[in-house]
Amino acid sequence: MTTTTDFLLAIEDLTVSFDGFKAVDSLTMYIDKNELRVVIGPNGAGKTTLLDLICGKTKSSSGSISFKNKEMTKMAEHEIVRAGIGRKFQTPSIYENLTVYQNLEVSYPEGRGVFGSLFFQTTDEVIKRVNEVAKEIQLENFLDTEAAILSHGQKQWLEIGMLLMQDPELLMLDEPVAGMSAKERDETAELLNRICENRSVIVIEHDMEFVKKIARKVTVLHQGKILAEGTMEKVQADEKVIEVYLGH
Amino acid sequence: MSYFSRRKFLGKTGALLSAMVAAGFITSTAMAADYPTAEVNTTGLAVTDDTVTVGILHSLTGTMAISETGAQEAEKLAIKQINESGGILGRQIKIIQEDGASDWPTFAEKSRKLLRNDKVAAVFGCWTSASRKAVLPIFEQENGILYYPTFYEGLEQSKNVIYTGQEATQQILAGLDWVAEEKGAKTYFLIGSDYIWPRTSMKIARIHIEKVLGGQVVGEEYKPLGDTQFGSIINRIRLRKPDVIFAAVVGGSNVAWFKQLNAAGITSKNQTLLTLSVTEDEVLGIGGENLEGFYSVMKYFQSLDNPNNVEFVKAFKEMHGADSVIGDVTQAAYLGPWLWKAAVEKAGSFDIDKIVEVSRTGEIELDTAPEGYVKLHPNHHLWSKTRIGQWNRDGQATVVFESDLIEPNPFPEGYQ
Amino acid sequence: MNFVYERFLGGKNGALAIAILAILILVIFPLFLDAFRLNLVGKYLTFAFAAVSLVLLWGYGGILSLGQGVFFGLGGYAMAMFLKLEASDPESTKIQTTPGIPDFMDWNQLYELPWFWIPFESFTFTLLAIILVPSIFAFIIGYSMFKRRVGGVYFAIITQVIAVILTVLIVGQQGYTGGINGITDLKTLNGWDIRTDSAKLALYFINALLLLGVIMLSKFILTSKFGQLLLAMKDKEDRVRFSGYDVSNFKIFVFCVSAVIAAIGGAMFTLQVGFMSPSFVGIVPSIEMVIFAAVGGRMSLIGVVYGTLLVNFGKTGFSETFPELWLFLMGGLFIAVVMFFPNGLAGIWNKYAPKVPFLRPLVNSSTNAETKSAPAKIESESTIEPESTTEGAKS
Amino acid sequence: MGDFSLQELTSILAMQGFVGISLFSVLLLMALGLAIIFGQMGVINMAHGEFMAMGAYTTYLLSVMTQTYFPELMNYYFLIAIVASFIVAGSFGYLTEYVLIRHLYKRPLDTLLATWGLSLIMQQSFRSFFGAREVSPTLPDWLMGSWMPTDSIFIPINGMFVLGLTGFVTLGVFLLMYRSAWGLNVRATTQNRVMSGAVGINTKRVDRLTFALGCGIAGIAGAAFTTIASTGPTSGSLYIVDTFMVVVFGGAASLFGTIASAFTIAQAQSILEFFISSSMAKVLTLLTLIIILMIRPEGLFSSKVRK
Repeated sequence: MTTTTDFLLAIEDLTVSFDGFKAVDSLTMYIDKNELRVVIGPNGAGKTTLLDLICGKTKSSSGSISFKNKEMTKMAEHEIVRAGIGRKFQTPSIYENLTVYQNLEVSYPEGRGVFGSLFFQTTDEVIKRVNEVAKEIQLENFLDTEAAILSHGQKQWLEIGMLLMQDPELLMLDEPVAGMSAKERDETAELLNRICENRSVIVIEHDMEFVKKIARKVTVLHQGKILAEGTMEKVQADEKVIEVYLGH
Repeated sequence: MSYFSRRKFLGKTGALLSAMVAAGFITSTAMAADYPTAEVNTTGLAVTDDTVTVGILHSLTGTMAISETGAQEAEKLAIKQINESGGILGRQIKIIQEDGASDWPTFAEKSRKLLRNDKVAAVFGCWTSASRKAVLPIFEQENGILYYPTFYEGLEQSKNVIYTGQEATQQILAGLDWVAEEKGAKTYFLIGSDYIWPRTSMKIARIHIEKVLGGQVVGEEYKPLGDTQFGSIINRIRLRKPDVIFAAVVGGSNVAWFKQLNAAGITSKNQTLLTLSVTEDEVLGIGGENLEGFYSVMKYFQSLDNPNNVEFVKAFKEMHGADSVIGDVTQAAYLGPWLWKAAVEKAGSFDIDKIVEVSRTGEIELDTAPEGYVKLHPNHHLWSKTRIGQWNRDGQATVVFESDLIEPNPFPEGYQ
Repeated sequence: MNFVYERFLGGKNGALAIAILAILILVIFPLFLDAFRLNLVGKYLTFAFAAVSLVLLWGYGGILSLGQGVFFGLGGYAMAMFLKLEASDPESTKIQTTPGIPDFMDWNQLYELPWFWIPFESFTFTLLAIILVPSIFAFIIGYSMFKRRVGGVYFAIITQVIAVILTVLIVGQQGYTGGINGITDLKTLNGWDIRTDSAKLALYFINALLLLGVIMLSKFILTSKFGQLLLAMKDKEDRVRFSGYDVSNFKIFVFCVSAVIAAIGGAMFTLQVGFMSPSFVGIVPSIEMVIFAAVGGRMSLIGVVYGTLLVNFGKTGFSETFPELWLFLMGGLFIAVVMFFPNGLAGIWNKYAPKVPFLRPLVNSSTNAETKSAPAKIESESTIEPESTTEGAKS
Repeated sequence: MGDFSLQELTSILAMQGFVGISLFSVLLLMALGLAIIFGQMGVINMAHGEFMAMGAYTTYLLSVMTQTYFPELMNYYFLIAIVASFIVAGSFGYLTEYVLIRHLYKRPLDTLLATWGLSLIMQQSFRSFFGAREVSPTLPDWLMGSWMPTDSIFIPINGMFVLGLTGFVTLGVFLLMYRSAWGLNVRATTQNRVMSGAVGINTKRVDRLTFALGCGIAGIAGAAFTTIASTGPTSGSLYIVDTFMVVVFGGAASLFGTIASAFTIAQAQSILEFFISSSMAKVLTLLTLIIILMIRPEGLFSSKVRK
């Protein structure tokens, strides 16, 4: 049923309803390779639900999600991840009682089966990769720190780092700068611009200043539907968008 | 009964015991001198020149504490009385009490401790078949002797156990004969808790009803232990309309069974019911009003009118409180220490093998038992009478039938 | 060798802790306890298997099973069935209607051995059954629960209900199982009389060595990436899932391993105590096993062995002197551990031993140094409630 | 067999129907308190059975006192006993929440263990103060016997009484939870604890009172069950597993779910029991429940809520 496309991710006619309420309603959206897409929209627009649907946390009622021309809607979460989709949650979701090093090591995409994990060995390659990623997220000096005592911003980065360990082709970030200081925001924007060079990234964000820093193409969601799509300037000029979201 | 009164009691008897030992010192040494320790104890039991140690092993905690309380109280009374009358071979009896905690492995553990570490000369204890089965290999291995008080399913005869309660045929057959004859019963409904004793008892009952009495079993039901819903079974009873309900329900289920039976309108006015599992102890929980007019078949009832029993009841109430009651097992437990005393004195020794030897002669007897004259059969069970009591509202039974002495037959031919 | 040292013993500290435990149970107890007490300790150590299994499952996996007695019982019953058949030779059962079958079958009008008993005439089959039956059973339960993401309180209650079902079944089908009395009067193992003092001594050592082996195996599991993932799951299950791991497989595996460990304990129990009964299958023994683990420290493989020993010595000691007080003490102990010392003895040791100079070298060793992580906190359990219980919608 | 009339069969059928309803009322009365607590705080109270036994012992004490001091009031004491049981068990529940439960809200599994410890202590306390033997409160005459709508139908009065009481308590709980300001607070706290706190609901107080209410209802159940079953130190534990199943099967936080679940389980059990042995009926019922729960882990009667 899915049409073959060149898009990395093709979402077509996707709907999910909870007791009749359609959180995402006949949504169609395409993401290119190496694209950075920002999704904005008022509360309740269906942004997080959309990410939930893509990564398999919520099962769709109808429609299709095709990733590299492979249907994702019937796949289990871990299979979707292994196919190359990584997802960061709204609140930092890291293992508080492990060190930064362990957080990253655990995310290394080998030894993912039960027996694989039992006999998994920390090779030089693993250590090298952990150090690379730690440097990328500016936590190279915190490797032995228990994750629980990191600052909020550092936790957000650590989670992004855990995703980078898996080198996903599509990275989905749910409000990555929520609760960050201005400086941290800037650094995060740089980080995002760096990491989207060889992968696609979907970012959900509220902070318009931040969006402006990173956005190339923006999708505006409202009541589970796409309200507008295009460059930041185009979207900001859109009447409907101003009415429901930007205006007041 | 309660924690506090038991503590009080322990203190009291403690004081009593020491006073008695002091007072009886001269007579007991004089007697003990006739039986030098080296001669009466050749196997290293806990016997000194003036004391002998025994074990009491019942559940003081857990679900079985309900039933076993009376038994251990009776054993303590008997031992106290024996001590007051000069002890045994001139020696005062000392008690080591262990708690089986209603847990069979704990019984096994404690019995091993009593036999192996404490070297007790005899153990009075156990209540359920399961606990007895758990300790049996240990008594045989360590060569100890156990006086077991409960009426039980039979099918067992160990050199190391003296069974002071009735085995199944003694209790059941006489009861069924009576109900067939007196009530003209033809159809029977059997109901019990789901474990070995009721099942074995009902097996014997069924064979007796069908083969000997020419009656018919119209239903046989077992309820899981602890189950409290009897509505469905009561309806099935209504459907089958038996002349007699023959019941062996135990524990908490027993209370629910009689309460719900009564509420469903099945009372002694319209139904004959004979039970194997209600003694005066159970009546406390069930309530006399729910039992009124129904029959129990037992070898002993507290209301037995004979001088031995009157004295026993008086002594028991003095020791354990005026409102305590005495059931069949309590009385059987009371016999334990006395039977042991008789055997030891006849053997002139505390050695287990010698006690077993004289027990096998069939000549150990008691004239003073509250239930009346009893005699130990070579198969380690007691000859005893079987009685049928009809319950009154006040929780006491009126004995309406008494058999002759019945021979114990733990492996009944034709009933297996 | 280094691999073994690091992974099975847990490095220097871990090796030291295991060595101390080994000396205690292999040398000190046998030297200083009489045969009766040593046999008791042997019995306690069989419960320690169940406690160790709960460290994996509950301490690390965050999955509370209130039905560990089921597996203890399955192992115990498998062994008991073999021993009972050996004890029921036609010669010693000749007074029965049908000689050659276990006595309780004869009492229940069975005239031949039921089909599922027949394989237990083989010792090899029995040993296999002790491992396989519990793991298959655990697999079925685990698969159907964890694939549906049932966890937390729900899982605890369902395992408890399974314990009830099995108990009712064993008690109700007494012709096949021995009913409430259990399977008793076990005598020999392949002709070797297990009731003698020398046999009991030998069994004690076999049991102790097996326990140490199981602890080392568990250590291997916990020091692996698998162990780290368990901790990670307990903390943030979704993160693990969205890092590409099939979370349910890990849970099923750890549940099966814990089932087998408990079953080995059960089999050793039967051998040392000489019988098996449904009173080890039900709710109460299952929860007691949790108590042992909680008191010892749910995160410490070594700690729970001490916890098991302590609680059981307490139980025996107290019930010899103050039987009534025992339940008060046990209940109170349990509440206290849960409220004030969630890491149990191991946690207390961790906290106070550093203050005593000569104990300092030992600290960390006998505690939760299973993974390379800092002592894991007892977080709010990763209660994977069924979906509907998570309220509120995010969009 | 075979020699009974159609009328008798109908009567049996009617009475068997009542057996199911009666079991339903017993299960529901036990489960209500547990469900309220579980729904509100996600806590399974393992000592629930002991709170029930506390109600039963309160009834027993009142029965003894009435018989000793006011024998002429024997007909009425039972009604007072129900209220007293509620108050005694409820107050103790309040205390328990204060001393024990509130420290453990973030650790539901630990609450399960702590309340198990509490149940051990409570059982032993009963044994120490009331003795190990079972006790039986003397029931007023009007609770004895059965009602006969026809010659051959006997409906136990105590069964009807428990049924009526269950209906009354259920209605009370419904009104309290769904029609009172306090119930609104409770439901708000269940939905969103942080937000409720922010809008001025004293969530701690709500928790404490909910726990007390749940325990109090267990006390009422205890009083009611003295009419049909035994009162002993371990009586409470006889019901506990069935009660858990009702609550889990019914799904959390739903009064209707609890009612429907109790009804289903009771009917299944009593119908099966009429045809096969009680042990097997129990095994089959529990097994079926577990299998259904595997297929629908959120409980049979809870509606799907979006996540």
